[in-house]
Amino acid sequence: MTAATSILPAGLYATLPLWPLFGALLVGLWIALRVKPERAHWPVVLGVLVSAALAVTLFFDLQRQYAAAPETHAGGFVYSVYNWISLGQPASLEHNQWLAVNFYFDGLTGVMLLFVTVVSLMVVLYAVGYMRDHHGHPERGYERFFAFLGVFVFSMITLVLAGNFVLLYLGWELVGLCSYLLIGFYYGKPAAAAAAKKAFIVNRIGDFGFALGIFSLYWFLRPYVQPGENPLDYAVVFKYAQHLATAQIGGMSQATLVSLLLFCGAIGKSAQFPLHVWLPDAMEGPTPVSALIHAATMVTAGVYMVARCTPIFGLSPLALDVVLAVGMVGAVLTATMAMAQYDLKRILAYSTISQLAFMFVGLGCGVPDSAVFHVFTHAWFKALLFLGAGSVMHAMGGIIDARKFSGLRHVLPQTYAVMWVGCLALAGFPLLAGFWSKDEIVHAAFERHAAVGIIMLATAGLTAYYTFRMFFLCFHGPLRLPAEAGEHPHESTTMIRPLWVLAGGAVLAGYLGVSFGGPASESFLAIFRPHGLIHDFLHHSTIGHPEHGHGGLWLLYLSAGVALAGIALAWLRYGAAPVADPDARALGGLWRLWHAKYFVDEVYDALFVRPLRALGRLFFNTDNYGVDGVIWLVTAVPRGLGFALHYLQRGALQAYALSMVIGLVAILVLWSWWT
Amino acid sequence: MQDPVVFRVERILRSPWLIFGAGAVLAGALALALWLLFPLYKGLLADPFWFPILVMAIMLNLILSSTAICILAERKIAGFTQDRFGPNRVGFWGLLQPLADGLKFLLKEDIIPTQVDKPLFLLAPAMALIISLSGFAVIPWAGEVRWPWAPDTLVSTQVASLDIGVLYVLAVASLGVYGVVLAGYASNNKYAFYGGVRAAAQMISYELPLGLGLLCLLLTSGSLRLEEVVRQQAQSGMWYVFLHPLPFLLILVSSFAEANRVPFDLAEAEQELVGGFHTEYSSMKFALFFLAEYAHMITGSAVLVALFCGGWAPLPFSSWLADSTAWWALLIKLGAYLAKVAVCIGLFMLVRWTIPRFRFDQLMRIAWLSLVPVGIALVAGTATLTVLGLQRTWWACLGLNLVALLGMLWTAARSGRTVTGRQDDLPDIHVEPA
Amino acid sequence: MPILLILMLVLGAVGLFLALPGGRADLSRLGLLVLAIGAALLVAGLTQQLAGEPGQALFAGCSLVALLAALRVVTHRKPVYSALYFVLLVVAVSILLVRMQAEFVFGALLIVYAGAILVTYLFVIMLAQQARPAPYDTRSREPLWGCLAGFVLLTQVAAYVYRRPASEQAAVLPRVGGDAILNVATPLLTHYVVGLEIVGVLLLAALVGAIAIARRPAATADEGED
Amino acid sequence: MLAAHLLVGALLFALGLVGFVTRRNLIIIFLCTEMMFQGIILNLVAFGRYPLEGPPTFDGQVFSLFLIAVAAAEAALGLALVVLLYRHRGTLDAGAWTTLRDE
Repeated sequence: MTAATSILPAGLYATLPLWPLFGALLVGLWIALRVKPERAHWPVVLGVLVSAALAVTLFFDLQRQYAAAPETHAGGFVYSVYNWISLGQPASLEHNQWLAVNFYFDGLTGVMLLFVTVVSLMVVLYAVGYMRDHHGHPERGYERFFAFLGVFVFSMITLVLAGNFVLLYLGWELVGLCSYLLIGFYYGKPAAAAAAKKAFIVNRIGDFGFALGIFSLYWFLRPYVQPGENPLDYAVVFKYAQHLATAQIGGMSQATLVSLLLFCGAIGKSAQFPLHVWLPDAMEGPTPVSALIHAATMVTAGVYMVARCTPIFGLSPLALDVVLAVGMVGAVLTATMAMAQYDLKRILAYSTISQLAFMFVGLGCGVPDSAVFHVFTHAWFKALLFLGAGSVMHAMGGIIDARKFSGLRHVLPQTYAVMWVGCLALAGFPLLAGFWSKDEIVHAAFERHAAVGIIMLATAGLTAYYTFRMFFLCFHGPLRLPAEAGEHPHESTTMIRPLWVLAGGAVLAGYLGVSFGGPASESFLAIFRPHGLIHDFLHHSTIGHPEHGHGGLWLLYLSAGVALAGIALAWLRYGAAPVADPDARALGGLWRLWHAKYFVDEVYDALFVRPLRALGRLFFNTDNYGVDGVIWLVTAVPRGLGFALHYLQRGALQAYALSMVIGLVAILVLWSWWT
Repeated sequence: MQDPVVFRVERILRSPWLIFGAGAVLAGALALALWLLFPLYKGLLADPFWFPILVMAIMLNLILSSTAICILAERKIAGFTQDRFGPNRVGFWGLLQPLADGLKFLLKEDIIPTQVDKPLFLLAPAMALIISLSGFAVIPWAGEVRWPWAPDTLVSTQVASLDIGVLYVLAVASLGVYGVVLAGYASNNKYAFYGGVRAAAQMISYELPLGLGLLCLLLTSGSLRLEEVVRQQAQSGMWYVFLHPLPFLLILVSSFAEANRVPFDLAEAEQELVGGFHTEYSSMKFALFFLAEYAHMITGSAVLVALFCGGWAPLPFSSWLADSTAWWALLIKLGAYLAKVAVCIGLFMLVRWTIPRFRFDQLMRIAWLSLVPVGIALVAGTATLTVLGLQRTWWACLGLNLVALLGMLWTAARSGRTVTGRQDDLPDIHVEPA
Repeated sequence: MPILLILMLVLGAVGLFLALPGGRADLSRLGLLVLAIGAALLVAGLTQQLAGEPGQALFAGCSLVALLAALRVVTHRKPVYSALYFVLLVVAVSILLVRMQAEFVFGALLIVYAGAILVTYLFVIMLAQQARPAPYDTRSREPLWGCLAGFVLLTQVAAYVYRRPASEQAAVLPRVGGDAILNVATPLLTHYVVGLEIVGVLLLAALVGAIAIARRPAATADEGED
Repeated sequence: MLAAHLLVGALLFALGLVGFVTRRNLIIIFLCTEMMFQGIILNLVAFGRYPLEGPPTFDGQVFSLFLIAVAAAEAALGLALVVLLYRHRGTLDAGAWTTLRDE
């Protein structure tokens, strides 16, 4: 399909990533020119706004195009900006393979961009209020923060729009970098610096696998591609992907190897089970960052990537099983960890990991469109929850521990309201966004295997429980405030406004995934059929169109019931926001295990960090005493000589000059005698 | 009570008839002498070799005598500015005042203080005058002329036609400091010494904007020959001041500083340094300094006119007389040149009596924080235009100047303080106990 | 010629030894006289070699002035005079350059040396002016060895210069045509453009360095010994 | 001719050298280095004007321009150092600075 039928020229869509970057650069210029920091957010806000407008237009544009030609499954269009890296031999430049900077516009891109840009816009607007003190003065580094945000949005859009794996990798690394910069935004705080470092290093481990995956993809596909085709371009990869299923390497199919390597990257970026440790620590960053990067956008990159690579993953049942297993384990583990935390943002962080694991379960069950749908809905309410937590934190003077306060509904009524919506959506309360998408994944899990389905259903129940545990602890019960909150804690209007928009998203986003109609006689829910617009839309993208029927109504009722049960249980145990945690007493050792996050960090410390540090010390000592000692011995000779000769130096400049002149003259005389 | 004899003499001297009559008689006598002696120097005129020497002689005399007129003009302008008459006692309208001044200088006692460094003390005024006069050598007074007595040759009304004309001007200007510095040093007087030191710092500083402004012009003209620069302007009618107003201002300001004129006459600031570098000088040696200052001013004006105001070109935006080599054209061109120089000198004098003197740190700030950056920006911009081939396109040049001006104003507005700085910006003075 | 040359060099070396500060005043004056005579003879001899070329008188005069000025730079007891004689030297050398049709270098030399560098020297000399002649200006260090080294160096150079038979030396050259500026600018901006850039960087570095040095506060000024 | 100019240049250079070695005043020492530069410039230009073979070239003039630039750099730095040293000790005697340490 060509861009000729689109509303806006394709070239304009291709500028999507650039606006926030311009904004960020402009902020940099402002910093250099020392423009007042109070206004430094404007370039980025405008840049993201333009991008969001373009993304929304793009979404409906693509949807219109697909609706116009439902039979063409080759989705969207590709816009090649310029040739970037030559892959061929320099000698044969004419039939060279060029790695282009090309952008891939299809259903998946459209959905991703829609929430990435709009949520980013909300977060940026929120940050305008958040990054200020109580008097409205911007805090230190305000401009830097917005510049980073701009670069981040640029990177994320690049990642999503990338039309080949190298550009994808570029965006992938750029978001990693931005995450590093933003987590470490308060670099003066040791915890923040350490968290930034941790996030970066853990991500590097995943990215190493990801890079290997890209290399092997290139290596495996090179024999098949025709001249002029770029072996890393999505279209080319998916065209020849079939070859990977048959070719064997090391006892498995090439498709399996590639998928597993690529999945490493996804594990790192989306903080899945073995590499999940960075995400909770990343909460050291400013809350808008947590909302933007660690809930709504960056961490979804892994899901996006696996969804994008469905044509490869689909070729390898083993890889899909691994994805499913990792997702399941992660979902359960992190949900249980979330149950035993008090730090508001950490609970949300674990919840994010758990929800991402849900998406991976969806991917592993072969329903990438459901997974992407969950990404889409999740972005709205998780951003909402994080920003709500940020609002609490802002009002409480930086205190985020749920034990230190309660009954905040009296002082933060608007936050309370939006948090209600967010929590309900996360818990899977019927008819809200989370309900629809989660239900689809649970349904796919049941189709896969009953056990998987039950586990996911149970996890959904846990989700509802811990979400409302947190909620009640904060907002219900008697009003208790920490000392840091000051006299009159209040919520900022600038911050609340974006929250309402996101709350709207949390309510309504799910309806993009359902279609109305159906026999009204059956029941109330039957008028909604899952697999609505967004699924049709995604079917046209490179995800392909997985075969699955729509969920039975019984499952909708069941999951609604589980969610309500979780909420009710939380109300019973925490509705009064007790000071002593009833769970801690009831569960005992298990609770402590959860509270300690299964000792994963400690295990890593013992397994990797300490041996490496010991090795480093060994090397250091070898270098410091062994190698340097030898060098010291070598230097001792000239030093001794110098000590012996230094009596020749009188220090008088002209004496040196005279001796130089005499030497020169002597050489001249000798030379003239010689010749 | 006035002596009646003196009164009578004064009345006679003040009569316009006497002045103009004597002038007419002198001029007639000169013309008669020239006419009568024509056979004697006819041979010389036919040989173009003598022409530069003739030009040198005529112009040197013209300039040296016009300094006298300049002094009168200066005092008249001062009077005009301060709403008084100025000299009006000696001769009609004070026209004989220069004669009286010169006589006064000659007749005063010539004092050489005992503790001075005598050779340098004597050398300094001579050096000042010589250097300020040597700039004349390259000024193309009236273009080329077909000499009536040697019709086959085109001669240039220029003492020396150098490939490096502008460079020569710059070199001579850069030597101009020695007179002042030596006077200051040799006088063995604290005030004079301060004057000399100030002059040295000032001249070095202001040579930079001068050079930068000249560079802009040279990039445009593409030639260092002054006569070539003038010819270009005369033929296109587009004087370079219209293309490069900012470099023109740059050079104008710098030549104020180089000539040690108000508002840059820190070297002889009466209020601070008694008389500055010439405190110890008297009589004719002082007059030489005086003369040197005016000669410097005239040279500077002449160079400025040649470079920016079309030199001998009589009219702007027209190429009238640009290619004419007739003898009558020569007279018109010379007249135009001298008129422009006169206007320029008038400007110098008006500025002197209008603008107060800068403080020394202000002077330095103007040079280093304002003129030099602007000059560098202009040179870079003009170089870019030259590369683009736009260096003689009026809109490009004026656009560049406008951009530079706006940049300057914007920076000034942003910094929120005057370029010359405030009293608060001065470093604290620590006076150590003796 | 070489014998005469060496004789004059000997004369010059002795004169210089006498004239350098530190000795008796009358001997110093004698030394200067000897030096002047030697320089005049030498220049006369050198000028003879320019036979057939125009501007011999210019060469003779300028080189004599240059040499005498250089001698006074080295021997004068007052730094101000040294600097002024150096100005004279620069002017003389630059006129010699004009004679060799190096007009641009002439201008550059005058502007940079006489106009900028020497003024700065004068400035510094004035700043560091002493009430009485400083002891270090009235005595010189190792004048004998210095003069001897200079003398031997000169004899070697002269011997090498005059080793070439006169017939091999190039004949009188015609005036070089073309614009003086273009002649220099063309190789400078084409062949030597990298060098030009490097020199620009060097100047910038020197500028930065000079400012960095000069800006250092004079906090240690009171540590001066006397 | 070449030889005459070379000799004048050599004389200037040698005088500068002698002055550099014998005079004690730091400023004069610097002046003497500048004098050596003068001799070299003279030589370079002479070599260009009277080449041993072929037509006159302008490379010597180019080099002398480089030399002038170097001399300017040297003068700027050297004089700045001299001023600094003078501020420290109040003397221009080169012999006053026999150690490179800042005491």
